[in-house]
Amino acid sequence: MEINGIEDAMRMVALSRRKFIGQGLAAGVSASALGTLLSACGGTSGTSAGTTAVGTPPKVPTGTFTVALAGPPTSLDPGRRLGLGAFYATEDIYDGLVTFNHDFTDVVPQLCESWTVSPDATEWAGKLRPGMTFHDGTPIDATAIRKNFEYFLKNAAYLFIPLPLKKIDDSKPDTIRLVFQSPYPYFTRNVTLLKMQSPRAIAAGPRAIDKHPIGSGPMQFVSSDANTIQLERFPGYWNKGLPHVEQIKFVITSDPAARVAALRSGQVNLATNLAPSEAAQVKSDPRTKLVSKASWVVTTMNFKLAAPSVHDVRIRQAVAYAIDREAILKSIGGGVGVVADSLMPPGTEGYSKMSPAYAYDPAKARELLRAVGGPVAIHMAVPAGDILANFLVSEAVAQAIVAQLKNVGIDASVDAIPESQEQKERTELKPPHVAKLSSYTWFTGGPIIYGFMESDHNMQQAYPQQYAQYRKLSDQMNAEPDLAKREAIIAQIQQIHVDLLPSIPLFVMPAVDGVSKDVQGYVPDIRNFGPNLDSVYFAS
Amino acid sequence: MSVVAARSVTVEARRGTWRRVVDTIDLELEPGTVVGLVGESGAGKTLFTRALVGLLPGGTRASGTIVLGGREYDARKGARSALGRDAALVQQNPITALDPLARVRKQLVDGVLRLGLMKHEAADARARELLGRLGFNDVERVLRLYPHQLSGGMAQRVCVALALMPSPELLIVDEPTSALDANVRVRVLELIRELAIEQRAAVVFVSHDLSLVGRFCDRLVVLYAGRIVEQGDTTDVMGVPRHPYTQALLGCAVTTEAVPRQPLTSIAGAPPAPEEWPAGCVFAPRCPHAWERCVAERPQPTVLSSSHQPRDAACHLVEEAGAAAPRPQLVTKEVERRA
Amino acid sequence: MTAHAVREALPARRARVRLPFKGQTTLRLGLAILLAMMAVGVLGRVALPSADQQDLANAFAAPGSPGHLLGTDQLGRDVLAWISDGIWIALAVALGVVVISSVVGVAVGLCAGYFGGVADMLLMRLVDLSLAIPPLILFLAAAAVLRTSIVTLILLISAVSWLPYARLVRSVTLLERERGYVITARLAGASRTRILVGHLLPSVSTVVLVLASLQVGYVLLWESGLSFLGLGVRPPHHSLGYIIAQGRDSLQQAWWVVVLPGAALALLVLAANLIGDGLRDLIQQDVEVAER
Amino acid sequence: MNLVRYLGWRIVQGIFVVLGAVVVSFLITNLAGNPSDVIGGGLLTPAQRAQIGHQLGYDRPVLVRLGDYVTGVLHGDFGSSWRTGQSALGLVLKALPNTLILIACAMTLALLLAVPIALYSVLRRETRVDRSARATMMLVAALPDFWIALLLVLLLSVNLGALPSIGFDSPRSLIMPALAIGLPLIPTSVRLLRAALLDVVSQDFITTLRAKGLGEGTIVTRYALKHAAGPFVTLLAMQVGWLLGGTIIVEVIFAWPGMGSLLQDAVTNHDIAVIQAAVVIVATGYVLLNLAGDVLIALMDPRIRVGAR
Repeated sequence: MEINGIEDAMRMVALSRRKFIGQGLAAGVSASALGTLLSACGGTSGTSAGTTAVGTPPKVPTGTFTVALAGPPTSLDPGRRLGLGAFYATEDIYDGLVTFNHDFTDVVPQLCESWTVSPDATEWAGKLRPGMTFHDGTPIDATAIRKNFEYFLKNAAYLFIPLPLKKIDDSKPDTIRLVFQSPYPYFTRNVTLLKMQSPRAIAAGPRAIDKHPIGSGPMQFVSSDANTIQLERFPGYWNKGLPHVEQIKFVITSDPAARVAALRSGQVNLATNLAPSEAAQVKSDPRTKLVSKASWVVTTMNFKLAAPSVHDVRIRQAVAYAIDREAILKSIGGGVGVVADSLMPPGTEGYSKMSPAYAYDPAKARELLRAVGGPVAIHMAVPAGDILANFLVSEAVAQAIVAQLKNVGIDASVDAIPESQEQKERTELKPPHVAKLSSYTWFTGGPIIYGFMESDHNMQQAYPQQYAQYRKLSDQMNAEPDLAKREAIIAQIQQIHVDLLPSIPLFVMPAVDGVSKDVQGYVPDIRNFGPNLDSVYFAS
Repeated sequence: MSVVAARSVTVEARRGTWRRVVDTIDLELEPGTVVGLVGESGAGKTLFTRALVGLLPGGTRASGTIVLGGREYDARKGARSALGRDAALVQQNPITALDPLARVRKQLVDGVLRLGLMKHEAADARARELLGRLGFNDVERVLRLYPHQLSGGMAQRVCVALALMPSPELLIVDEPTSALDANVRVRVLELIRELAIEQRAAVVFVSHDLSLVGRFCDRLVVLYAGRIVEQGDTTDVMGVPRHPYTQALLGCAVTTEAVPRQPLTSIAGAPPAPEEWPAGCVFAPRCPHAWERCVAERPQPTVLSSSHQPRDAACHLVEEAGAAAPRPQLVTKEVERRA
Repeated sequence: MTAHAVREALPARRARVRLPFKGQTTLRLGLAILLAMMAVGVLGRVALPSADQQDLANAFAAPGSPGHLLGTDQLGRDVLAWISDGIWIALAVALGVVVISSVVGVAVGLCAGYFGGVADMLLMRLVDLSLAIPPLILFLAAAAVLRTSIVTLILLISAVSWLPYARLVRSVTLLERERGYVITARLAGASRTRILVGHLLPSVSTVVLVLASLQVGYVLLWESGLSFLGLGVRPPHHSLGYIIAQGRDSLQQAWWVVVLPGAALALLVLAANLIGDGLRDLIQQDVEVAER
Repeated sequence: MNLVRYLGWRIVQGIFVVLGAVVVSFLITNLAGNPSDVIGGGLLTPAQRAQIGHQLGYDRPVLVRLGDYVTGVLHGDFGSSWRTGQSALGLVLKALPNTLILIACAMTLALLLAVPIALYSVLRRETRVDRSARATMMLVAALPDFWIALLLVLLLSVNLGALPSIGFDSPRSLIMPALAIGLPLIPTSVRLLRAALLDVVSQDFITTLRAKGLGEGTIVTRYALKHAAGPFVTLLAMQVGWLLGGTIIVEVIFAWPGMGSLLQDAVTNHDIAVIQAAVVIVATGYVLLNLAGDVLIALMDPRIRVGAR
């Protein structure tokens, strides 16, 4: 990763308190992305597959949809956005070349109506829809897209995906042709993250973009101040019939309880990422309702592998056996969510159940600890402020785990540490905390580009041999065009993890959002990014 | 005839329960005379005078009647409504008794103006006159000064002027603080006396300094533990004290003249706190002459002469000895000088 | 019977010592609340399981449930057990802060008041400075470097709490140092230490006592507030502020996790304030009686 | 000392207080960490972080940085937020009015109740009215502010749906945060004012006023209040820094776009320029308020204004 210019680097931070990045970067590509797919799917970008759709959208867009935003966006620039706030606020301003459908089962066309790919997956060509313009009237052609890709490359530090471009070809105005240095079978899944903006905005520079972003999405930017961002419908949107609301307003509300209170008192129409207790409030309130969907987020307990106190794999296994995940899910999790049975959430490419499953077995845990001999102490950390409580990354869960570890004779304790301290400890060889409650977002619906997880760095230190093998497998996986073969490789990689246990998968919690009763057509974003609101409307 | 009278004035203080701290005092005051109210700390002299004008501190209450300016006041509220009209008060410390934020002129006139007793010009004139009478040469300048610019003696005189503004019938004067130079004190008190006589005000001078009282007062009232134990003309009381307490007080006054502020240290013991008052004579525990009757029975005032002014003492000894048996006593030089 | 015998027969004069709390409703009420809370603290320790004891199957039990008089939180921990521990923690922090800040404050205040000059100047500017910076900034910043523990919490709160003592003691010392007895002692050749410790220290002790008792309430609020923000006391120690923060998300579902510890905290603060107020009244009354 | 010299001296002192605040907070925040700890969301390698630290100048000795910072401030340059690139001073000045509005409302609310309560309590001192007023105040003072805020949200916003709980859209948004800040202020104000008033009414010159025949009501409301106002305002002005501390927690709970939220955010993100700018503004406000209080008192008090005889 390279930092371009110190000023941009300074702004590179997950400002939002609920970080979506998790610790590892995971992205994948759909198997079906090989070959010319998607070309058949024209027209609407994703049906409104919302679980709450009742009735029909109004003929004329009406109403203002207000969203409680967890944190201020670091930037409104698609090339430089980081953090939840930025993704939420820009999701409807920009369109990508392709996007996930609303159910996140497939990648569907957006600005491009079709793709062709070379057999070795190094060359991708997308055909643009005719007659589209950006909000400022600039036509969307291959040159505009090229400028965007050049801008992404310039801001490589902000990219979550690899972009090993050899050549960007815009010789045909209606086709953008991308040539990569190496096979890139994951391209379509990954490119869902890249959103296009007007070349004029790019020319005006980052400051201008943050002040007034110009995209081509269903909503266009109106104004923003320290606490609100105001969007309105873009009448020239290529996908006629969208959106269904006249305006979207984001109100920055960093406090989770305040977001729920605002939803219940009718000040906002949407509050996302509800913790179980908040969900219960929303559910019981006649003015609001819950919308939930299985997510791509796995809650884990990670270890600092190099730390002597947890370096012995038997200790980590004992911890895995000592945690009663069912009991925690039932009491703190409010009954939603499932016990994680893999490092990857169900529904992602390459998902397979892990073996052994490390089901709750305190006797086995004690046995392993006896085999290790001597006292075992684990001082763990949890992000302060319960900012990821919706994924059960919370103090309460940490304390429940501490109690369960004590139960098998581990001297456990927990600290809540602020984000900045967490960052520091990540690179420390001997941090005070040897384990951490955390969560991963598999936000491209599949594995792994750089490796599996943050534990890479860790693994390199503690288990250089396994790490080398693991790297090799990763490289193979990235270049393997065949899905079945790729899945086999992924299974091997997973087995390395399951055997070494650098992290213990705990839960897969659903995305649980609250909306006001009259909201229809809303679908939560299972990546824990910003949901696309183009299908949202108010029941009359 | 008397202009000011206190009838059966009793003051109680809350000490867990209500305790009497001033016990059924009757007192008549005449215009143009100065009455000295003498006693140790805690004898109730200050509380009694405050009860007269309704300025008792919190946690105390009074009963009885006060006659002032031809009106009767219930002692529960005292003659508070007569303050600033018929009654006035000069406090102990003249410097702190003045509002630090206001000029002398304003302080002198604002009372009578607010009460509507005088018009502006009249009030100004009266203020000038009084200050002049009190020995200020540069009245105009003084009127413009702030209290912190006054010396102790000046402030004392301003306070007196302030009290006399409405021509009160009753003037209560606390013994001036020792912060004042002794000579200044004497001069100011002389002036008060002159003015009081001139203005026909009845003055109550509260003190525990007998040497001062002897110089300025026409009559003396000796308080002990909330009761009048002896009263009479200054010459009589100081010349022929009948109550053992007065005797002790005078003895002390003479022997400790060098330290006038602590005249009573040579009486054995200390005055009893209200909750410790015995059933009999309150002075009995300290009295060198006490016998059974003193413990059992509270002495009533024995009238010693039938003159116009009361002359009595509350002591079984006096009662049994009869009015006619004066004991030879010390005569202070001050008394002689005054007489 | 002789006069002497009569004097003997009279009730003996007792020294001027009044029953300390007579007529002191405030003080008595405050002490009563405090003692009651401490009794809860003792009972909780003796009769209840540890506040750490979890029972996930019995989460959010309502008050009055069998075995859980005041209910349980989301981990099934007994709220009453937590409150009784919280009382001790709160009192321990308050005591620690009051002791440290009063000792430091008195020492600095005495020296500044007595010696004046540069020391005095520095103290007063320091007081200004501390008032000009919101203390929460200090706490937030400190939380980023220090590991939160009871000791660091006590030191942090003390760091902003000693100044009022210094200021008060300084002003009292300024008055006292001109009093006769101090001047006499100085003329008699008493050493500075002797004057400071032997003469001035006793004369400021009453005001310091009153200030300390009044400060306890603030310290209790600081402790709980910082623990609420996650910057103060946290498990394995049990703070009232911490459990309120934990119960906050489920306020609707289980009001008792927020309301009851909050009420216990308010009662503690109330007791401290009542005692402080009562003490001040007592001392003031003494002063008034002495003046009358 | 004449007034001009006195004020001059106070201004010099004030400048030192502000400078002191800059230095102290600079040292504390720099001790706590620097932006390279949080830049990059933790994705940077130690080498990259060190490089950023170097580029930002955080590898220089802290005193050198302090010197540069102070020089910058003296030239009006407070630096810019590393997160948004906006001027730190601009961010603070944008948030300041919101907090001032909030504090002003809370203060008005508190004073509207506190002044009559204090006056009445002093007029009826040591009566049942006074005692019950004091008891009530003591009870209110015992309630933790975050607890009040939570209960307010629960009662007024969620259950009754009556008031907006977040943000600052309409004047109605002010009600709950102002209550949460104002309520605990009432007992403080009553206590300070009552004590100041009692201190005044126990003085001899008040007895003199009584002896002049003035009624207790006139004395307390016209004379005593005037004398008590100075000490009261001074005491209150001295609480500004603390007051702001109290508003941080309430602002966060109610998502109030003020200094409190800004500071909390800046501290957690090590946005040192913003913290510094906020501290400078708060300290300056404190100094100015106290100076104003001093001037007011000086103008009122002839002992300072006129000087000794």
